[in-house]
Amino acid sequence: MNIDIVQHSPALILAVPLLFAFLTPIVARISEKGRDAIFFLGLFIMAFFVSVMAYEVYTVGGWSYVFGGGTVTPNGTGSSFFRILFVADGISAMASITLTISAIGAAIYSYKFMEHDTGLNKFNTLFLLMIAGVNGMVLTGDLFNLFVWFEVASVSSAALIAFKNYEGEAVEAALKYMILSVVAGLFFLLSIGFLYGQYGVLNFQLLAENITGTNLDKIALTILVVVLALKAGAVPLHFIIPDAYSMAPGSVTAVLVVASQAGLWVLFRVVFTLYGLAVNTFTLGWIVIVLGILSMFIGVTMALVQKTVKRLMAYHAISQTGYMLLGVGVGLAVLGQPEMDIYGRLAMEGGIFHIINHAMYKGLLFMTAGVIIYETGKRKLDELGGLGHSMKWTMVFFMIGALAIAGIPPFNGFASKLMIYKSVYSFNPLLSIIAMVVSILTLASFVKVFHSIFMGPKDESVSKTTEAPKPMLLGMAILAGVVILFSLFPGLVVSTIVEPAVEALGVIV
Amino acid sequence: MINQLVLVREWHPLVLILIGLIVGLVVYVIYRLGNPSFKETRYKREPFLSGNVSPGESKALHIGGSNLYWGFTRALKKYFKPLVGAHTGIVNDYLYWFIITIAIVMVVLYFV
Amino acid sequence: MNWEAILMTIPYMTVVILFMIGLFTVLFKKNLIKIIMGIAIMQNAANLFLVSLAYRRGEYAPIFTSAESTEMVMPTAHALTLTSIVIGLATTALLLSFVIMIKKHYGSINTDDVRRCKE
Amino acid sequence: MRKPIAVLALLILFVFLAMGAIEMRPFGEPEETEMDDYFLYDEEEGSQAHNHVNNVVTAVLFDYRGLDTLGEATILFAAVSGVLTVLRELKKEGGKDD
Amino acid sequence: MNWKMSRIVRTVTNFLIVPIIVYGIYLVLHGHLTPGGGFQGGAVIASSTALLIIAYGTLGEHEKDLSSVEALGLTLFILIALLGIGTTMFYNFLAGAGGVFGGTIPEGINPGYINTGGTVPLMNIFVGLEVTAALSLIIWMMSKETFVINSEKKEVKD
Repeated sequence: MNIDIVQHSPALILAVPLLFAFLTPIVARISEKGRDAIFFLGLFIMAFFVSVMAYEVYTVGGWSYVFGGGTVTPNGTGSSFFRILFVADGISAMASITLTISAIGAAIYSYKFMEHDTGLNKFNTLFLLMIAGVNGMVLTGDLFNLFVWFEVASVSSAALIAFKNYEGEAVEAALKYMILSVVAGLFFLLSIGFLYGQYGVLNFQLLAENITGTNLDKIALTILVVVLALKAGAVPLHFIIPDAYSMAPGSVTAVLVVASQAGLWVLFRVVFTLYGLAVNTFTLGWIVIVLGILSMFIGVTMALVQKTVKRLMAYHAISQTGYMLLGVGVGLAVLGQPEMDIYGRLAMEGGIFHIINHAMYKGLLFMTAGVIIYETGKRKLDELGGLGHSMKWTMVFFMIGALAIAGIPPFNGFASKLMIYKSVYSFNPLLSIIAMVVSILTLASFVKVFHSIFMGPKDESVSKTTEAPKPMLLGMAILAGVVILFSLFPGLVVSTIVEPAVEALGVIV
Repeated sequence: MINQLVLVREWHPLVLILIGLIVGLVVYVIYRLGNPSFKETRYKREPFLSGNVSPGESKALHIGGSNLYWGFTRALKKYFKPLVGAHTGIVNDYLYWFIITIAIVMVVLYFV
Repeated sequence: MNWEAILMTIPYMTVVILFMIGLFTVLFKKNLIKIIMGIAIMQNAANLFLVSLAYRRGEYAPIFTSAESTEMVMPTAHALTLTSIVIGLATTALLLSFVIMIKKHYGSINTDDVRRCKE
Repeated sequence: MRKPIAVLALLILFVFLAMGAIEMRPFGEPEETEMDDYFLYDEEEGSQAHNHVNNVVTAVLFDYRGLDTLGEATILFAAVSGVLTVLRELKKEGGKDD
Repeated sequence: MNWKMSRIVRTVTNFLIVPIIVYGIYLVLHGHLTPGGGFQGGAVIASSTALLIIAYGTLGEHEKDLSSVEALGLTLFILIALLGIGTTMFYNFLAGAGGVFGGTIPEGINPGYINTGGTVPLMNIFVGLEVTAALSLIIWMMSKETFVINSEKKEVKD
C-alpha cells in the first residue's frame, strides 16, 4: 500500500491530535509519564504534518482533500464536492503554523505550570481537542463541518477556562463564554439552514457559485459575520473575552488567543470566498472597518483602567484584533475597484501578517503574566512590584513582547502596523491616525505594566520569589525566538507565508 | 513588489538595529566623558523631600498600577464612566449587545 | 397576495417563532436554568428547521426497505439534524455542570448575582 | 434602559427572519436537490452500489459526512471531559495557588 | 452512604434493564438497515444507567472505567476511519469486499441484510460504545453532584 503523506497531511493534521486525545484517558490509567509522553508526541507529530502541508502549499500549491472519496482529486471535481472537503491553501497553512507554534510553546510551558493541579488527564485531553477543533475550523471547506468544529473549539475552550474549578470566577467566565458561544452557534445553524434550503449544497465552492445576493443570502451573511466576529472578540461582542482570557490557566490563554483568531480566519473565508462580489463589498467592508475601529479604540482605553495583569492584556488582545479587522476590512471595501486594488492588497497583507505576529507576542505576554501569578500568587497590579530584581529572564521576555505589541521599530509588530498605516492612509487618513493613536496608547499601557510589575524597590516579598522554572522559560523562549525571527526578516515572512494567504482569499490583482 | 518597497527601501530591521548600536556607542562615549571625580555620597542620590527624612527603599516609594495614569483617567471621566459601566458582568446584557449588533448589521446590509 | 405561497411557508414561520421564543427566554430571564431552557428551545427550533428542509411532499423515509430511490426525502438534512441534536445535548450537559458549580460557589443562580467578572 | 433597545432589536430580528421565512422556497418542494439525489441515486453506479447501506441517512452520517460524525462524537467526548473536569473535587487548601 | 429506593422499584429495575439493553443493542446493530444507529442505541442503553442510579442511588466507583470505554470507542472509530487512508480517510474499504460486513446489497427494495455496509456498522458499534459510556458518565456525575449528595445530607440530618 502506497500512502502519500503529503496528500493526506490535511486529514492527518486533524486526526493525530484527536487520536492522541482519545488515547489519553486509557494511557493515563497505566502511567502518568506515558500520558505526558503521548501528549507531546501528538503535538510533535502534528507539527510534522503541518510543516509537510505548508511546504507543499508554498512550493507547489494548494489542493483539496476529499474525505471518503475513492481517489484523491487535485481540486475536487463533480460529485466529490458532495462529500466533506478539506482545503489546503495559504490560509489554512498559515493558521495551522500559527497554532502549532503557539501550542508547542504553551504545552512545554504547561508541563511545569500545571504541576500542582489535579485532573491533568482531562487537561491534556481538552488541550489536544481544542487544537483539533481550531485546526478543523481553519481547514474545512464545508459549511456544516465548520459549525461542528466551531462547537468542538467552543466546548473544549470553555472546559479549559473552567479548569480551575476551585475559583468561582473561572467557572463564571466559562459559563458566560459557553452561553454566548452556544447562542451564536445556534444562529450559525439557522444561517446554514437558510443557505442549504436555497441551494441544496454545503460546500464553500459550490455555494460561492450559487450565491447571488438575494435577501436570504444577506440575512445569512449578517448572521455569519456577527457570529464569527463574536468568536474573534470584536467590540461590541467582546465582553466574554477578558473574562475568559484572564481566568483561564496561563498556559491555555496563549492557545485561546489562536482559537479566537480562528474565527477571524473563517470570517475572511466567508466574506471573500463565499460571498465575494455577490454583495455590496463596500458596505460590508465598512461594517468590518467599524468593528475594527471600535475594537481598537475601546479595547485600548478599557485596558488603561484595568487593575489586574491578565485582564489588561486581554483588552489589548481585543485592541489588536481591531488592527486585523481594519486591514482586511479596507481590503474588502476596495475589492473590485482596480485603482485602489494595490492598497487593498497591502492592507490585507498587513492585517493578515498582524494575526501571526499577534498570536506570538500576545502568547508570550500571557505566559509572562502566568509566571508572575505562579511565582507570587498575586494578580493585582497594585500589589506587585520590584520583580525585576529576581526574574531577569521573565523581564526580558516581557520587554520583547511589550515592545512588539506597541509597534516599536525593530520588532515585528511595527512591520505589520506600518503596512496597515500606509495602505489605510491612502484609503481614509482618519482611520490611519486612529490606528496610530491606539498604538501610542498601547505603549503607554505597557509602560504602566512594566513599571508596576518589574520596577520598584527590592523588599522581602520580592526576595522570596525566584526565577520561573526551566520548562516555563523554554516555552516562553520559543515564542520570543519566533518574535525576534519575524522582526529580523519581515520581508521574507510576508513573501512566503502572508502572500499565499492573501491569494487564497481570491484577491489577485 | 509592494513589500520590497515598504519593507526594504524605507526601513529594514537590520538597519534599525545598526542605528541602535551606533546610538548606544555614542551614549557610552558621552558617559565616559563625564567627570570621573564624582563621588557618590548619601545626599547626592536621595530625593529632596522638603527636608523630611526619606522613607528609603520601600514599597512606599513605588508608584504602582492604578495610580500611574490617575490624572489621565480622571480628566476623561466622562468617557470612561459609561464605558466601564457597560461591562456589567450580567450575561443578559452581553446577549443584548449580540442581538443589537445583529439587528444593526442586518439593517445596514439590507438598506445600504 | 398569493395566499397559497404564504401557506406553504407556515413550517418556516413556526421555526422563526419558536426560535424567537427561545431567544426571548435567553435574553430576558435572569435564572440560569431558564436561560438553558431557552437555549434548548432554540436548539429544537434549529433542528425543526433542518428537518423541514428535508421534506419532499408525498415521499418516504430514505431507507431501501420500503421505498424506491426516486421517492425518498432528502437524506442530508436528516443527517445534519442528528448531528446537531447530539451537539445540543453535549453543550447542554456542559452548561448544566457549570451551573451546578456556580451554585456551589455563589449560592445563587440569578445572573444579577453571578457577576464577579466585570469592568 | 438597555432592555427596550434589546426588545426593539429582537423585533427587528423577528421581522427580518420572518421575511426570510416567507421568501424561502415552498415547504416540501425543494428546488436544488443535486447533492441529495446523488446520495439516493447515481446514474453510473446505480442506487445502492455507492452508499453500500440500505439506510441512506446512516450512509450519509457515517460515509459521506463521516467527518461530521467524528466531530460530533468529539464534542460529546469533550463535553464529558469538561463535566468531569468541572465537577471534580475542589482543590484542597495549601500548595501553590494558580 | 447507600441511598436506595424501595424493594419494588429495585426488582422492577432488575427486570427492565435487560430488555432496555437488548433493545439498545438491536438499535446499534441494525443502524445501517433501520432507523437508529450508534447514537440512538447508545442513548437507549444509557437510559438503563439512569434507571440504575435512580433505583440504587449509586453506580459505584466506575468513572475511570466508563471514561476508558468511551475513549476506547472513539479510538477504534478514528482508527477505522484512518484505515481507509489507502485511498482517503473515511473510505469505506470493507464494503463489498466479502469479509466482515462485506456482503453486497441487491438493487431496489430489499428486506435488508445485516452482513452488509462495510465500515458503517462497525462505526455504529464504536459510536454506540462511546455514547453509552458518555451519557452514563454525564448522568452519574450530575446526579452524584446534586441528588445523591443532597439525599445523603438528609439522611445524616435524620
